[in-house]
Amino acid sequence: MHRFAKPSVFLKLADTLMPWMIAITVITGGTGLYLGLFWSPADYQQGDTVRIMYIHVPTAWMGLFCYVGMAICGAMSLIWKHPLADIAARATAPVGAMFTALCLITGSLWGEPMWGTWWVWDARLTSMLILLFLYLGYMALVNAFDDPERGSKAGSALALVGVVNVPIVKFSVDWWNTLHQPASVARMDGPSIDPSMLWPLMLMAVAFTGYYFIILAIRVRSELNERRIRALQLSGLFEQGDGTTSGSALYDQGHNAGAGK
Amino acid sequence: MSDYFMMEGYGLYIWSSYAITAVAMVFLLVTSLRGLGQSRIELDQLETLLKSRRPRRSKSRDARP
Amino acid sequence: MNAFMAILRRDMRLALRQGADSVMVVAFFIVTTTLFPFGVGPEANILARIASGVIWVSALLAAMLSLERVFQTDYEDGTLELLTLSPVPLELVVLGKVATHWLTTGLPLIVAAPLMAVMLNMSTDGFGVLIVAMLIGTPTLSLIGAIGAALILGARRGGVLVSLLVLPLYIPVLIFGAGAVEAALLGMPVQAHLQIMGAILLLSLALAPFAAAHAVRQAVE
Amino acid sequence: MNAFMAILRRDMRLALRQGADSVMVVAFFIVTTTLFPFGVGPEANILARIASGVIWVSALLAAMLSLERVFQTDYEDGTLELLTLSPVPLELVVLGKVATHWLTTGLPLIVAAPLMAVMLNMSTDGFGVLIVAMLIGTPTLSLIGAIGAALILGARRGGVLVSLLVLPLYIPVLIFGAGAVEAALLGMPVQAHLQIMGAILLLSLALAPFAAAHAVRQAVE
Amino acid sequence: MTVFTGSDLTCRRGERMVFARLAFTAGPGDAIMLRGRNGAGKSSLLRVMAGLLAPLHGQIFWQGEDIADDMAAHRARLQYLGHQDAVKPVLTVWDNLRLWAELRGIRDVDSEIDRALDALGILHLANTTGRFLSSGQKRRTALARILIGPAQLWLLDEPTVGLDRESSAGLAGLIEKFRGDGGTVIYSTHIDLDITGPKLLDLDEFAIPMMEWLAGAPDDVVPEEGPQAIETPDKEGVSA
Amino acid sequence: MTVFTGSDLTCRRGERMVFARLAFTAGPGDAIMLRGRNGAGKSSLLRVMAGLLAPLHGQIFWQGEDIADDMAAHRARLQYLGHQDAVKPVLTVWDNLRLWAELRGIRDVDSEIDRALDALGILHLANTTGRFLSSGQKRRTALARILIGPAQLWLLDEPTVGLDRESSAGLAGLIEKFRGDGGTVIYSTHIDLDITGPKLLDLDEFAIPMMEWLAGAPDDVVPEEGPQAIETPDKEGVSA
Ligand code: HEM
Ligand SMILES: Nc1ncnc2c1ncn2[C@@H]1O[C@H](COP(=O)(O)OP(=O)(O)OP(=O)(O)O)[C@@H](O)[C@H]1O
Ligand SMILES: Nc1ncnc2c1ncn2[C@@H]1O[C@H](COP(=O)(O)OP(=O)(O)OP(=O)(O)O)[C@@H](O)[C@H]1O
Ligand SMILES: [Mg+2]
Ligand SMILES: [Mg+2]
Repeated sequence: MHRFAKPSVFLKLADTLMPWMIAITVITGGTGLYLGLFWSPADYQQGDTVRIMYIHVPTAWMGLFCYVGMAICGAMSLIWKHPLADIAARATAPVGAMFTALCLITGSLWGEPMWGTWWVWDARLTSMLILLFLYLGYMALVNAFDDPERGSKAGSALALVGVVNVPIVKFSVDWWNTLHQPASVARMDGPSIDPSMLWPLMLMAVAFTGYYFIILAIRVRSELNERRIRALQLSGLFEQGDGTTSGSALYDQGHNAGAGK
Repeated sequence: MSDYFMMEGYGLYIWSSYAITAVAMVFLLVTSLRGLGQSRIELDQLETLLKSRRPRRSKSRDARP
Repeated sequence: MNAFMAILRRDMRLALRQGADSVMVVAFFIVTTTLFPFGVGPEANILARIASGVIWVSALLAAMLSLERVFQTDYEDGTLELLTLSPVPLELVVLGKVATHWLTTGLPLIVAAPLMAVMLNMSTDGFGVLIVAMLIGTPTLSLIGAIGAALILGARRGGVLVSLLVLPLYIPVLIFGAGAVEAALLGMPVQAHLQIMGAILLLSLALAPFAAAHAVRQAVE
Repeated sequence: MNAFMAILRRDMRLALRQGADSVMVVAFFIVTTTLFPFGVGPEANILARIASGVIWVSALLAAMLSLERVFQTDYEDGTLELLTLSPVPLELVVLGKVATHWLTTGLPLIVAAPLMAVMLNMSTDGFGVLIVAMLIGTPTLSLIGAIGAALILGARRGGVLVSLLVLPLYIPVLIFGAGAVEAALLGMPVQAHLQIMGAILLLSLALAPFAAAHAVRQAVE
Repeated sequence: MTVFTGSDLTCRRGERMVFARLAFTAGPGDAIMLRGRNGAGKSSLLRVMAGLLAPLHGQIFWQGEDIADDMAAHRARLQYLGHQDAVKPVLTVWDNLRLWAELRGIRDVDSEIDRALDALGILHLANTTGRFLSSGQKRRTALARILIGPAQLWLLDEPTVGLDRESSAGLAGLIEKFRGDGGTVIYSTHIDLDITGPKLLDLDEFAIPMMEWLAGAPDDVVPEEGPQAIETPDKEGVSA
Repeated sequence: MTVFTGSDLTCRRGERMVFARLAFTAGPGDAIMLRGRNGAGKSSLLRVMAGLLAPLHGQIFWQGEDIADDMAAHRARLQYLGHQDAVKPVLTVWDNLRLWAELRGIRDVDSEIDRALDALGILHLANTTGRFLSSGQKRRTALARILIGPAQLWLLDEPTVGLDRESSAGLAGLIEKFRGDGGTVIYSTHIDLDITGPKLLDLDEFAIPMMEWLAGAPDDVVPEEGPQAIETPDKEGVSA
């Protein structure tokens, strides 16, 4: 496990997979958009607004998926103590937060014409809002430390703890006395969804997943770069601009001990 | 055609949700790529500096007891 | 167990010596609750309607506000690393600190809550359930809060950060706590609410000491 | 004036560098506001009724939470005593810090408030007045808060203490701020409310810098 | 006889390599004195020895057993004194020590604490509140803590800071007594402490030329295997 | 010629009398070195001289004028260095100094800061963030601050803390230069700094035997006139 997750191995793997991921994302995204916007029919009850579903639902799924991914990374960091797991969790958070926010926004944009209101305190909606808060808390925690490694470790622990909340909030739908989802949603929940709608939905979901992995690869790579840059800068080797060094400056340089304390 | 874009009067909702999603995704992609590019440039600079410094440094290190 | 009592005893002594710790938490609770009649207006029926929610939210905020120092001072003066190095399991130490937090925060809040309920015109039917719900709910707040307090050790701006981490995790307690009181006021059965709160308490009792101890170990590295 | 700008510039740079300072305040504001629907229940009309009060109380709490560090970090690392020793009047320095607090706290809250108003089902009639009232009210919060923040320098457990000192002083702002929005929602004139808020602002603008500077001088002794 | 050994120890803090390939051995009655510039890694090494900090690479053994395998046993046998005194300002000296006595499961807490206070010459301060202690008195309270309960290993990080000449000599006496009873002491200090024949361990020798580490492992930003590419010869450290 | 004098100074901190009946005089070009045990009151005296702390009793004069009468003028003429460095971890060295230059109304901020940094040998660190400075580098940043803007009086509280030998010598040179330009320097230190002919002021001599003070004035816990009951002879301190 350790050996496999070595940064260099990961980077090589990411390099070989990258073109494929881009291809899949572009193709599925393009077809999904075409099918969703032109090919699929308007819903007989919701009319054309149903087209919002092709992004609303995949973003919702991605928001949940990314959080679970983060928690899995947290567990891996806890069990195997591998720094790459922390970095991956750290790179996942902004993507997940973005998808969660997009789900909330598109949901609101769908809610206004369908329910006549931007927002209701319905269990499903609020659970999504809490998920966004969990993401924001994670990102705030990770960035609150001077030592980024320590931030990532604390973040992984939080992600793991926070995942307990996800099912709890989701099940609260049964106990929380609430206005329930209007029938228009419940109707769609059934397995009776038409293939003409299912196809673009699935294609968009695949495209979003591909997008997530692309961003993940990019961000992990730049985080690894950042770490090496920090190590180089902390070495104190590059502090003076030109070659003229005073004696004391020379003493400071190049030693691991220069900057601390 | 414009009927199509009107989407039975719901065009504004539909198109703005698509647009917001597209903008957000492109924004995240661009900032991630830019971060990667910048880190690469900076790393390259430091790396070349490191190479150029190396011989001189090890000499001065030897000079010290 | 001996270690647990030792920590509890010392921390309680510290809290009492450090002067009016729980008094301040209660005062914050009262002041926050009192803000609502000013903000919402004095209509008795509106206040009564929102009373249980306001009391729970204020209790959450008050418990949260005192979280920061569960580990912080011990972290800053080096006690925490010595506790990590002591032969007793760190989980027990954490549990001792959680117990102190509850005794100095949760318990006083429970005492003050009925007073605020009267001020907010809550019907007396709900009082019993309010107290029982808080008895089950506030230990959960302390337990979950300890995780947050341990995670922010060494972070910049711990105070605001801990609220961001902990408040979302508090929401289930809030929902069922306020729900139980609401149900009691409407004359409906409250059993289910309280049982779920009990389940959450047991879950956090099982998880929180380990999670917090893990975070503490990371912090003293 | 030069000194004021120097302080403002440095503190803003500090706040921005220190990472997402105002983001956190806004997050706290949003999370706190969100707690109420959980506590009170989701009925739209109840929420709409208490919306302005909840928003104001949350804004008060958010502003207060970030108060502690207006002077605290400068006090702890010795900057504050050097500022006291610098040739510019300390009152100007205090004013610079108040301005920074407002820019990093009050202003972001004003931006976030309408969002929360939407989520709490407040009628859009009140939005304009809400923003105007917050524009007048939040600087007052920063000014009054600075006195509290200066008074608690060096005290243990600043966080809870500052809330106790400051929240009662915030109540007038709360009453008239929430009152103005309420009035606007009922279609009544809001002039009077806003004028009183303006008067409070001017009064605290005249008094707060001197009071806070005095407290700072005592603290660095 | 050696009971406490470490081999091939490499330590990284933050992004910074502190020391590499460090080895040490100590037996009962031995004292090791850590030396080095500020930031050379003395405190880091002591923390590694205490098990507070996991080394990036290398192991530490107590009687042939890796301490990481049984941390509880290691903790029970060691007493650690850090840079910080951990004296609570609102508790009396006596109350401050009581927690540590209770956590070590001492039966006769009272007499044990009194004995420790007496050894440090601060018995008269037993009922003084921490806030009113001078820095030297605080340090002595912290030192009293390590006398409470049985121990086989003392890890002392600059124990003499803040002590006046007399108390320094007293501390040296305590250390000698502990060594006489078969204890092992490892301490760091900038000034000389009057200890007979300590082994010297100069942390500066194990400093990693950052330069070469960085040049040697360009891809290994998060090195798993330690900095293999370093050309510094394997240092032997002190040996019994 | 003497410009800076103090007479009959008594200082109380908290419930504790720190020193009493202290007097000093200094002229342009003079240096006074404060000595004494930890807690003898060196820092307290420097704070009294800076006007941060009001003495319980006694006055301080600058050219015959009580400094308490015109604090603004006193502040404009002095530069103070405390125990703390006041270096913000998130700002660069340059940005850290900029505030102080701006507050002193320096016109050419850039060159003034560069000059100060150069004098301390940390010009190459100008763009380094405070967090990554070693303690010595932090101290030098704090010392650079006192070079910014004109001043007539330097009050330095243990300026050599954290400085290596070389930088200490450099600091001594800066102090000599300042004295040569007619400045007055008052500093406290535990180690010797290479200053030519400083006057010595030993704070231990002015310490109040707490016992006697309490015994002598049983109900005068806040003495108005200073501790009259003490039998220590009236010390003269240093005189020009
Ligand atoms: C801000 C408002 C909204 C939020 C936060 C939201 C959230 C969510 C979430 C989290 C899911 C995924 C649930 C799962 O996979 O278990 C979902 C699915 C869905 N939402 Fe929304 N939603 C919102 C508004 C709406 C509106 C207004 C409609 C339509 C009237 C709608 C229709 C749907 C549909 C049809 C699904 C797919 C259900 C399925 O078959 O799994 N949503 N939404
Ligand atoms: N928590 C930390 N995170 C990152 N780096 C650290 C941390 N603590 C110390 N360092 C760095 O590790 C190096 C070694 O520090 P350490 O405290 O071990 O030095 P030391 O030899 O004890 O110095 P001193 O004599 O000043 O006590 C220093 O360069 C320091 O900057
Ligand atoms: N803020 C304070 N409140 C009360 N007492 C104080 C305060 N600061 C210092 N003291 C006390 O005043 C006395 C003198 O302290 P001061 O800091 O002046 O000593 P010092 O000579 O500078 O010592 P050091 O060499 O340790 O710096 C000490 O006994 C100390 O306990
Ligand atoms: Mg050290
Ligand atoms: Mg001093």
